[in-house]
Amino acid sequence: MALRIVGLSPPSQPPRAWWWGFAALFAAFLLTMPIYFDIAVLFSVTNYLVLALLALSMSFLWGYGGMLSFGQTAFFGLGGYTYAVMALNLHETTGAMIVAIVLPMLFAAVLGYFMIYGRISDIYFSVITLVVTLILEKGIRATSGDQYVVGSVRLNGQNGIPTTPALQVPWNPKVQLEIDDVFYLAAILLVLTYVGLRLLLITRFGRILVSIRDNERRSALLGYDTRRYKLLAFVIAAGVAGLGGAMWGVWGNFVGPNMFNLGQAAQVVIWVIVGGKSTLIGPIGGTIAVQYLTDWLGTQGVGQVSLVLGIVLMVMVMLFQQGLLPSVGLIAAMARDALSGARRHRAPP
Amino acid sequence: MDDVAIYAYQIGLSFAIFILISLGLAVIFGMMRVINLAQGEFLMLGAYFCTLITKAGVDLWISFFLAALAVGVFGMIVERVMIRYLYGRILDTLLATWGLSLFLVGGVTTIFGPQSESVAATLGQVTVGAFGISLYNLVVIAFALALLLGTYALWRYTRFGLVVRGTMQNPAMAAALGVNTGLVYTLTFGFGSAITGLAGAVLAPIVGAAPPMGVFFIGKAFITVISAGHLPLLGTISASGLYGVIDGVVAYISSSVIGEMTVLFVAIILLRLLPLGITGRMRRGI
Amino acid sequence: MAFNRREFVKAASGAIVLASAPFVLKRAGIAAEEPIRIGNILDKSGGLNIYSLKQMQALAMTVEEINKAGGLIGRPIELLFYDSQSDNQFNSKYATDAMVKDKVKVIHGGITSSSREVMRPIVDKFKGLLFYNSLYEGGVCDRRHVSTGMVPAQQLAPLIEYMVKEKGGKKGYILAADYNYGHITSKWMQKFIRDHGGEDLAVEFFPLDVTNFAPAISRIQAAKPDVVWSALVGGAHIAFYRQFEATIGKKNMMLASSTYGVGLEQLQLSPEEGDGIVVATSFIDSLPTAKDFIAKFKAFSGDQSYVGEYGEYGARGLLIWAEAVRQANSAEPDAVIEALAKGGVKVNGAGGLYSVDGQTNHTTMDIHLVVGNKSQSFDLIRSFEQRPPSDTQMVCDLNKNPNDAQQYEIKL
Amino acid sequence: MSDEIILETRGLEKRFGGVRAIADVSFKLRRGELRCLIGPNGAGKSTFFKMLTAQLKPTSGQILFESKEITRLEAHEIGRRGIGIKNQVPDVYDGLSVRENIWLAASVRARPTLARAKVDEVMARLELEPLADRLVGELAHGQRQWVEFGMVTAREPKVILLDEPTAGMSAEETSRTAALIREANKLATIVVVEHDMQFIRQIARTVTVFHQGAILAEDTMENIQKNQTVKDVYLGKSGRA
Repeated sequence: MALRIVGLSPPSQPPRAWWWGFAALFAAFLLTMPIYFDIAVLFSVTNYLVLALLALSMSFLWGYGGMLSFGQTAFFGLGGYTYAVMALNLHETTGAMIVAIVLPMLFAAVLGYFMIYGRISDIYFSVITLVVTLILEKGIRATSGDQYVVGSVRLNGQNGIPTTPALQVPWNPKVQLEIDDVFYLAAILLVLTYVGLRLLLITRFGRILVSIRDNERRSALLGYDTRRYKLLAFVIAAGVAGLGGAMWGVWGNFVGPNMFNLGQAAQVVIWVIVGGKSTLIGPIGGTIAVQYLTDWLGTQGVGQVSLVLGIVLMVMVMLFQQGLLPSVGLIAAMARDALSGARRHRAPP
Repeated sequence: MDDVAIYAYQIGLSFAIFILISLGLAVIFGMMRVINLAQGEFLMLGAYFCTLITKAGVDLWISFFLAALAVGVFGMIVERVMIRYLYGRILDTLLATWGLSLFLVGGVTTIFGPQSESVAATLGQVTVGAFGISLYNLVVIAFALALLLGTYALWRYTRFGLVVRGTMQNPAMAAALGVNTGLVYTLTFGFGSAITGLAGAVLAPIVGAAPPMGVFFIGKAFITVISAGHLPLLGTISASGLYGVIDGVVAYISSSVIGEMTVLFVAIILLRLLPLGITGRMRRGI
Repeated sequence: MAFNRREFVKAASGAIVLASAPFVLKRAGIAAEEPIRIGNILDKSGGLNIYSLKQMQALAMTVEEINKAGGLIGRPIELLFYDSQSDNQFNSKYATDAMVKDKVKVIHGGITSSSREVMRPIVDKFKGLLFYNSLYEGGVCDRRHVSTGMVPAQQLAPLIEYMVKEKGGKKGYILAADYNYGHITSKWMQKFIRDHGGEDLAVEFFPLDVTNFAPAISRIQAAKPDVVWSALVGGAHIAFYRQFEATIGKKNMMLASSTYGVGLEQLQLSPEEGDGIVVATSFIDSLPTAKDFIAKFKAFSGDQSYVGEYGEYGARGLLIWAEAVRQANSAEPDAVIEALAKGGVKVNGAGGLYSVDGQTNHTTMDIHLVVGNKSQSFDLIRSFEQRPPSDTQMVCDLNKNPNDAQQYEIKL
Repeated sequence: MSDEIILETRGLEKRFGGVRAIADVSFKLRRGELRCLIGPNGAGKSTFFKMLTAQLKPTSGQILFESKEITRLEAHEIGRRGIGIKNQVPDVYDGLSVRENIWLAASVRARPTLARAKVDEVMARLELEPLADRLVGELAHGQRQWVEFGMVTAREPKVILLDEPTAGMSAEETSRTAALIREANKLATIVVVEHDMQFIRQIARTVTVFHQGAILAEDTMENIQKNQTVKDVYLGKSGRA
């Protein structure tokens, strides 16, 4: 029997008042951070926020669309590279940012059409997306030679593009965003994406998407063209990942083939697993927690970071399958059931 | 004539490497529906055991089998401690073994350091026209074929093979017939691990042993096994054959990057056309 | 597995070295002064750590020595270590941390060109100083960046002249790692081979994860060169030397490299596989000038194995920086940069005399032509004294353009 | 009931490997009918239903719906044209609430306001209001059957296929289901697969008997009960007649 997890209502219900309060509080906390923290902290937090966009992209697709794409990094990397190449060619960043969202979506539309309309089963979907990101990685890595130029920009293979331009203010291209500006932008984008995806789930599209995750055959028999909804979800997720990639390029002034690689793809899964895929806020927390841990371990001299990450992943899968946040809710639910059960026994007949 | 021989050699070696890196994974995935992402690290462990045992003064050929045994035992421990709690949950297993993979890379780096270890198998070379061919590479091809035949024979002709196949098809029925299904799972996982360990050991004299080596192979192994479909042996042979030919020929006439990318590309097309893999439509066989 | 705990801890951690620092400092009587903070960003974990582990230890050792000897300009050095985990996103993050949060006076670090190119703009932005202690493809022109490693003109010119002229290796076949370093280095190889009347038959590039070189070796056999030139990099590519020996053999074809030994390849190959590979390097353990350093390093790290060039780079980088600080009498980046620009920063290190060229912030050094021997080490053929970074000098003049901050790709 | 044929199959056949699960079935359904399919287990009734709704592709033969061929259409296209099915095992959204389940069915075609009205109407008819916000996965088997029945009717299909709608139900629940089916029959043509003869007698006018993948007989219930061949293969064996 399905145990209802505390604080986890079915996604189709409009968010309650407390949720809006929470989202506002979250936004307020983020936006006032520059008052309390120095610029180095902001810089690392910006990285977490940008990566959280990637985690959101995956958790939306996996948690609500039921599609586990190991290759969200493909769109992340594509977004980053598109931004870098376009911005360097055009000397203008607003358009580059838009293209960096649209191009991954187009790519996802083609790839998704190929897979989803081909009725490729779940596990193969995961594998193909992984293979795609690996192909892109290999492809990009093989562009070290000086013949690989897009417009006036060398792709630079292994080395990536370390001259990725800072973002300009759209209405005044002479002003470039500094570290704290990028932080604000990332925070706003993350909150908007989070709220946007959450609200998307209560639209007709969102509710049908969730129904497909729950029972695809039933949705098809009712008359929904499930492939269309899945494809659209895939495309939206790709856009979010592309945005994340472009912002990551803005954050570090760098894009490189590592954005596509297996390790990066693994990390995304770890974030979402740790945070719990049954919510959208969980993976954001998961990203911040895991990335902070990785950063912190890197300065602690404890030895191999991968050793610790490996243990984290194994423990999460073995003991907290729902992810940390929902696990807390699950324990609360069991406690509540136990308590109410006890009360029922005590109550007079 | 030289050309024919050299093509045959390139294809043979490429095929053998595909077989070696994916057969263990195929047994584990095909029989148990467990995707072991730490398979590359099992390969790495095999290579490390081989170099360590050889350094302790044991003959290379014996150390291959000791390495296989060691990795097999390790695999059984992993099955007992971790995998068995995750049966039927294909994604969770995948994630847990991914964790194991990271853990092993970190652990081996901590213990043995980051540099690669090596073991020499200088058997010399044979000459075909203008070309020299490393004799050891021919041994590798022979090993791959032997491993295939051995696995086939074990599955097809022994009681163990029959019990395993029966258990995988219908565990409840097997249990009712008095089969200790838990033990069968452990042994099958151990067997798959041992094959992988052996593969790592056999490849060690060519590629050495280094902590990140698993990552170099896991992608290819994964793709081979997924393309294979649900019949582990027949599927692996066909997929390895296909990719071996493509990789061998393309890598020889152009470059190894193009070779690998062609393989990945063909894999995608193949899965689009045959969503259940090469053997997806076949009903019988192993 | 029985660990010697002390050795293990030392080997595993730069941070632990810091923990012992207060004691050392107190004994040296300089603990009262405000320490000079420096950062070291290297890959302790991940695939690139074969280049990093000894370097970080050598750097920590050199810091400890300077502190024991009374510190630098009367102040102790405080070393912060950051593990960039072979992933550029951490280079970016830690460089910012080091500059902004920890306010270090200099960052030593970066192994790959890409990690350097990620950190350089950050160091520029916060007006810091970056010491890049690694051999690379040359061309970086930035006064906040100091290269203490070899560039192609220093290393390849003598190596190729020797192979073509003296060993008769006219026809060359070039194999290189498929990234900037390999591409640029292979071009230099072609240029020098042609300059000396030789012929380059083919150039092939290999991604860093390629381990099966059988196709390439067959192509080499078909082309029949005299020398195979290798600019292969990383753990996977070591397989090439193994497969080359098993298939063709150095008896039948010569093998020379710009990178062999850098990742301690000779220790990972059998004696036969490493025997006879010709290399040009700025450091080997058996140099007469290296005795003292090697002994100290082995005692410090507890690791008796070959140290090699990348280990020595750690000590070299720090010593050069320390000398510049002494000449400037300040650890502030801008003062150090000014001292470097004067061109008088010279250090007698374990590989010979290092002097920083003020025009390019690259280092003039001795280059040693060496050949792999049967004891997994190198024998010295001959040394070329004080070779300047002439390739970078062709394109870069920081005295004229102090605000230049780019990497030139040298056109041939 | 009109004489118009709403659903027809011609020479429908399905093979699984070497086994013929459905062999040369030609079947006609008139608009407004309430037809029962009976037959022993393995006779091919569920397979037949699955082919009608594109859950399985026929090996050969044709399916016509309102005189148009639908053999090669996708499942959702068939759903849209107006064939609804309740599968043998409850096929619902366990992770969603009862209201959400019905809403999803109602809003396939209807506009949002109409869909909401439809949901209320269906919930009232099936007396599901008290359960509206419960997760379907939490409900008892019989309740889930009704939820699914509600879903199928909520989207107002022209033909409803019900595969064992009373399985696992008490006598009381069964007779309520029979009433619901008769009610639904006022608007739609219905085909029911059932084993419960009592139930069939309550609702059916015409009965089609499947045996070994083919149609053995088709007649009124009384005549079928008198049919000796049917008795031999089915009723006789089960002893429930």
